[in-house]
Amino acid sequence: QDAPVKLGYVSPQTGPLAAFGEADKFVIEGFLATAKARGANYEVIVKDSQSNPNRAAEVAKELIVDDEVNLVLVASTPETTNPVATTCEGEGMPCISTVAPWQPWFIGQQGNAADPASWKPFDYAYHFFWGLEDVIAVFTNMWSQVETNRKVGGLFPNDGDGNAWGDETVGFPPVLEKMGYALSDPGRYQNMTDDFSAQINAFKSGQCEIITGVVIPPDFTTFWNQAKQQGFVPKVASIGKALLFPQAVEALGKAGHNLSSEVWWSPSHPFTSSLTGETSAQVAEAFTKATGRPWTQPIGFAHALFELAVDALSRAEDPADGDAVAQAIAATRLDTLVGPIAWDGKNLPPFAAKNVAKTPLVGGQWRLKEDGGYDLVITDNKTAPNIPVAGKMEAIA
Amino acid sequence: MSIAIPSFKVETGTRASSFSALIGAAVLVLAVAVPFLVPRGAVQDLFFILTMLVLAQSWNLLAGYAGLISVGQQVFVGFGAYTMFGAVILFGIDPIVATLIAGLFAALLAVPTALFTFRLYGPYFAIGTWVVAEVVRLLLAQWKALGGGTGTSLPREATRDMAGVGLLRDHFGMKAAEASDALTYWLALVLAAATIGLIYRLLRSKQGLGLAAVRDNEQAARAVGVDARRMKALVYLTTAFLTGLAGALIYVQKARISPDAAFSVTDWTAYVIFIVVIGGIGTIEGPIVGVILFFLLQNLLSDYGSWYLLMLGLVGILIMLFAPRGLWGAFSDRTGIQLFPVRRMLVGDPLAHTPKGGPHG
Amino acid sequence: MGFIDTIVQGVLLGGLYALFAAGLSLVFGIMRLVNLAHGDLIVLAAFLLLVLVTGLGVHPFLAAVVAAPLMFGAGWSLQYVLLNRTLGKDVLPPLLVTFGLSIVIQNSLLEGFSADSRRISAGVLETASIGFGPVTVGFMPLMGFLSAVAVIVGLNLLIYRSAIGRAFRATSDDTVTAGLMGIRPQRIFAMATGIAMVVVTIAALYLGTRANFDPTAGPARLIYAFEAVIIGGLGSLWGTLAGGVILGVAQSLGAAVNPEWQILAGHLAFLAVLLIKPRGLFPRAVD
Amino acid sequence: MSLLQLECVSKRFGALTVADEISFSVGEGEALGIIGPNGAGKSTLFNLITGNIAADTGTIRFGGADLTRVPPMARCLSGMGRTFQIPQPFEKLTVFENVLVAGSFGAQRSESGAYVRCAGILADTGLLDKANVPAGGLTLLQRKRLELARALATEPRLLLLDEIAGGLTEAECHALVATIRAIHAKGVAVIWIEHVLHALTSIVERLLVLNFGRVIGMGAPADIMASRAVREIYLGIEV
Amino acid sequence: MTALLETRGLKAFYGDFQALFGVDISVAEGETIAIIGANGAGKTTLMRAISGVLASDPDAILCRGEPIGALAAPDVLASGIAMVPEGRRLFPSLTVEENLLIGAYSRKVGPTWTLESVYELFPVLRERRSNPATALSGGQQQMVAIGRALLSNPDLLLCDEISLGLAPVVVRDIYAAFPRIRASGASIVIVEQDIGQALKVASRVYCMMEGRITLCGRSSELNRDQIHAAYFGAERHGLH
Ligand SMILES: Nc1ncnc2c1ncn2[C@@H]1O[C@H](COP(=O)(O)OP(=O)(O)OP(=O)(O)O)[C@@H](O)[C@H]1O
Ligand SMILES: Nc1ncnc2c1ncn2[C@@H]1O[C@H](COP(=O)(O)OP(=O)(O)OP(=O)(O)O)[C@@H](O)[C@H]1O
Ligand SMILES: CC(C)C[C@H](N)C(=O)O
Ligand SMILES: [Mg+2]
Ligand SMILES: [Mg+2]
Repeated sequence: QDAPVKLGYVSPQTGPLAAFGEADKFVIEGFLATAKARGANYEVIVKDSQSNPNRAAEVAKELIVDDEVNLVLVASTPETTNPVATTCEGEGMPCISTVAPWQPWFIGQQGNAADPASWKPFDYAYHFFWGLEDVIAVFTNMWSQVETNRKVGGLFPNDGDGNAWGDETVGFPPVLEKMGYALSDPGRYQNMTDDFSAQINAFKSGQCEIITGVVIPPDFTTFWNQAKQQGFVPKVASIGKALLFPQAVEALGKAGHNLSSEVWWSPSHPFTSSLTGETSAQVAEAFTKATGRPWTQPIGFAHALFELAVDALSRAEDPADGDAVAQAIAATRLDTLVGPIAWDGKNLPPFAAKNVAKTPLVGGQWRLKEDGGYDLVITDNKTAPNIPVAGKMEAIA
Repeated sequence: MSIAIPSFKVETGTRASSFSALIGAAVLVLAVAVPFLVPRGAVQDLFFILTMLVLAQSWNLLAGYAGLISVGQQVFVGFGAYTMFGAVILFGIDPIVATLIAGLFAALLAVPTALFTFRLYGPYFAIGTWVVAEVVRLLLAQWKALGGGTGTSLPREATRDMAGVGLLRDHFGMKAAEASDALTYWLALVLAAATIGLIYRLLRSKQGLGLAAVRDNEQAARAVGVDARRMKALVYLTTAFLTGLAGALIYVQKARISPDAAFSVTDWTAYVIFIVVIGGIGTIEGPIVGVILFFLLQNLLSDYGSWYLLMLGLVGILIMLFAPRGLWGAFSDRTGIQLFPVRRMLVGDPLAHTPKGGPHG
Repeated sequence: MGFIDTIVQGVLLGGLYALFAAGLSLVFGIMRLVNLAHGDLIVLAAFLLLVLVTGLGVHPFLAAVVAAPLMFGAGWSLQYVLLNRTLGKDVLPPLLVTFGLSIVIQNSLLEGFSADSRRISAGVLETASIGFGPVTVGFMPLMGFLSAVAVIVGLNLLIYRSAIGRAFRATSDDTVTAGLMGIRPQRIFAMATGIAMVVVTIAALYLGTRANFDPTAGPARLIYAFEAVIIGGLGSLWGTLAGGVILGVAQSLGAAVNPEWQILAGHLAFLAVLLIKPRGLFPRAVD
Repeated sequence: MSLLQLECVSKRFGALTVADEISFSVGEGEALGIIGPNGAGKSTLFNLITGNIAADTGTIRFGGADLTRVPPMARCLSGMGRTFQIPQPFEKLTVFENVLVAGSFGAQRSESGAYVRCAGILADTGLLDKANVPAGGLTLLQRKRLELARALATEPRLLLLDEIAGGLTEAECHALVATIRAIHAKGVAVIWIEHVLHALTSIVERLLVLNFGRVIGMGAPADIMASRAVREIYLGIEV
Repeated sequence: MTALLETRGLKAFYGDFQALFGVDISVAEGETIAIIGANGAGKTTLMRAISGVLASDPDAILCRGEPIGALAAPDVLASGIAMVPEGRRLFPSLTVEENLLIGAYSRKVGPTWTLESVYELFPVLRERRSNPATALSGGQQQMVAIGRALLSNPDLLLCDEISLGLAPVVVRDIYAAFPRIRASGASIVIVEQDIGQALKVASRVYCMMEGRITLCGRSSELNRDQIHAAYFGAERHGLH
């Protein structure tokens, strides 16, 4: 028997971003079972970034130097994907990355983010996800369904996502301005902060009826509770990252009703797995059955990572040769659980064309169920009409 | 009244020390050859040991010899590292040159921080240094060109084209990543050897004698004409320089920086204190013993994740309770062996006996 | 109005910091012990509360009542068995031992609870608020501030009006002579740490209900606690409250300018105070 | 011209006045003794002179220069050598190194340039056989000798001695007096606080009596010892 | 009858340094004795060893025949031996009254001495009761130190150099309180530099030199030459 093909997998399984890694075990076990059934010998070495970028870089190095993996897979937030991708790039190790908007991923890895002339493409690091242009479109489409004064409060932390989303040139501010929204952005705050009074104050005095931003899950709970305490209730709150997960919304009790979020994968996404042939709905159902928990968005993307890995490694001339594997990745044309993926530069500026592939994005709203649980209802699909909507936007009571 | 002064001379060496000089030279030669002998993972481990040793020797100089207990040394690690990143990314300077610049900048930073912290004593000093480090961390977290709060990575070309990497690649057929590991390792080796040499020289000089006096009893030292303030400032600047160099070098190898990591009080000060105190504060041997123990513990237990750190904490507590002068201190007290003697022995005719001496400090 | 609101929120935040700091101040004041594990002990108490709240299903306030004696016992034993052995002329042993303790607590919590961030749910109180004219004040933050004042008043009464308080101060002045007066310093110290842990439990209650915490959240609290203690002057409890409030107000003023300045502003206020008064606002005569 | 001159020097610790408008002067090469009850402020007066404690008011001149605000280190370099009543050795350094610190820094010499003198001083003070022992291991008497040795090593013009003769045997006391006399004979001025009066009076030319921080008597030893105040306050002898 | 306090071959060390070389003393119930000796003779060391501050052999110190040498200071106090330490050692952060009350922290039953009776003994303290202890004059501080020890209702009061640094008239005031203390039933050991004073209040005197007892006798039977010899060694000069 041949030596197994080794895949390294890095994600935040504990720490403030732990919700992103919740489905990893399920996905990986499923993958290994499928691979075995197909007679392929794969080994997955899983590393936990603990939601810490430095630890992410460390474990990536371990995967490369000590475990000598063939390919590194990494998911969930620039805090995890960037250090891992950069390490792989430096070590000449192919890497597929996902679940981070492509701007913070690509630009965030450039030595000098402020100078586009200096940006360089990567030889080994490949990424698939949507971009800020998509989430901005989704959010504003959702907002336009609700009657508001078009005054928006922004919550952007001093991290990879926050700096990109709040960026004066590539982020929300220029687009919102062009579309006639007034953005009040008090400035970048530290993650895991104890106190959002300053932001709440600023939003109050800016008479904001819409709140947006990209907040780590624990921080949004703190913000939302303090906002209630201080008597601030907007009509719409569309928040990236924090509102992806049912637990985070449930933690708010009834106060989670009608909060809105971007949706990058759901059981109603009309795609099937190239590995197992399952539909999105089937995968989500299997997850709930196996774990007893509601489906979450990262399931689809974690699954797609392994689809891509198998596809690329099987096409590579020599799975042990980094350059060959990288070449195979670049040539990918695969229909995955999250949609068709090809690094062909479609809908992307030239500088990112080589390393980024885009997937579709829609918007949704959390609706309180009778039993106290929440449903994520897709409320806007202008950006991807092939994904069906299930309701209309409602204002927060 | 004057008694005839006997013929005598002053010696600082011991038999153990000349023996250890030999061993030291042998170890050094062996260490130089390491990148050709062991796998990359081991080279990286040794790099880690050597840089931690530099940090530990510096902190030991500060706390063990000048009595300045700082919990803010991470400021020099972080500032040095950020200086290096800035020089490489924004000015395209070679990382090795940038490392030297980083050392100088760290020493420069020590001037304003000393002006402030030297007004404080005891716990005020300790906490003051920590807060200063936090301030610098938060300021650098605003530096968007270097990634702000998330941090950034060294461009791949920077380490790949570092002076010497090409040479290693061409002559020894190393891969670029391997070559840059070897290179940073050698630099760390040079830095560690130079740090120990420098500190040893300082301690054997008149200034070192004055420093020991200040540490033992500042009031009495001032009363016999030692300029305690100048002495401490000198040490503070020196350690800032060495710490900054080590910090920059560590981050050349890590190739990725963020404010939280570069200014981590745990990684760059607490572990360093741990190393020094466990090994034996106030001796040159102590940090060496400490760093080796630290590394062994890490390697033995690193597969156990947080258990490893838990054990580390327990070992620290136990050693402090049962061998408060550290492992080397306990060993040296018992055997009288010193590898780096700094004691001035008055020897000569009327002084035929050589009393047993504890380690210096 | 915005300005007043900022100040009010800052003062309330300061109350939380004063709670973090009060136990540290007590322990330092009585035995010159710089406890680097203080922040981790707060987090430990928060996890204890979390376990009680989720395990017994009780309200956090009730959980705190249950946790307080447990924490007292833990503090008492910790001091009696471990920390007492490190006290002396040399400042390094307690520093290193409490640092070791901090690592042990953090990593035990990591093993037991993983790195996930947690929160103690206070039910409807969490979002309850009270209006004072133009400013709306959260119920929990207000309770936190009032608890801080109550803790400081209580500790002051204990220290300045009771026999055990006299023994605390006497032991703090001179352990040998205190021994001659029939006081057992070891027990007095254990008692002090026990009481500090009760304060820690109260601090944990408000930490855990206000925002999120995880096993490594301790050191960040520790630095605020230290700053509050040192701004006020080592050993002065009212000074500690003042220090906490200065820190809280500085942070919220800084945040009002730009959230990037929130924490920085607190540190800068600390440095400014020390620049003017190197021994804090209310230093005591002998240290 | 006087070597050391104090004018109206006062110092209070809270409510306690430990130096109350003290004025006196010591000439070049003179020897002055200071006596007084415990807690009278004798050691404090030394600390004021050497700068370890800052005076509240008054001026201190040494060799013509005003040193009132000058730090201890500079006062040492300008020629003041002192012993501490409670010996303050550098405990982790050897006896020889202790003296060497003073001999190189205080006397502003290179380290090796101070070797010979320092060894000589050790011989003079009877510490030569302890030269290589860490000072922390010395007995109290030896520590007191080390204080003297260290003060001498700074090559002072004015030597300030605080209770160095207590607890010596007769023979040791004689030897000590001889040593101090020899130093004095070389032109070094001496101020000596001492309760062992016969030793003190065998050297000093004048005695100063302190009580409650105040100078209550100054003059020739015989006169002072005969005075009623001293007999009452200090000697505790009923008259 | 067993003595109230007895030491047998008591030795004491500071690290490697031996300060006492086999000291034997005894104090009977109700007796007042004095211990004299030059600076550094070991008087304070003896007091510290008895009161439990310095460790010694269990059997080297007996209280009513019970070995107390191994007890810690609080336990020695509990067996009825209180100390007025050399240099007063008041607690600077406590007021006068609080300093006194500290003496009663672990008092024995049967309060012979109360705050009131101490104030009666030293009326000046009542006026200064809420002052910080360190704001008092040396003599007043000494009164606080004595009062503090009395409030534990001791059977034996150890007084180390209570007249040290005090003006003679203050010393007179303090010694004037002794009869009252004796009347309360306590025995007293005083350590005193002032030989005249010592001979006046004590019925017996021990003289110490270099960690040993060199002379012991009834005050009335000792003469100055004997004492001088014991004080300084035979070949030494006395003070005049
Ligand atoms: N730093 C200080 N703070 C407060 N009080 C002090 C300080 N230093 C000394 N004192 C007090 O000042 C007084 C004088 O002390 P000093 O040591 O000068 O006496 P002395 O005359 O040398 O006595 P002795 O003969 O016992 O050595 C004493 O009451 C002492 O307690
Ligand atoms: N803490 C200590 N460490 C080391 N040696 C000490 C210590 N305290 C006292 N000694 C030594 O022990 C011996 C006896 O000292 P002790 O204080 O008992 O004398 P004393 O008779 O009370 O003298 P005094 O009249 O000065 O009070 C002296 O040689 C002294 O130097
Ligand atoms: C992982 C996240 C950074 C991805 C993106 N911010 C989102 O909200 O979906
Ligand atoms: Mg004195
Ligand atoms: Mg004494």
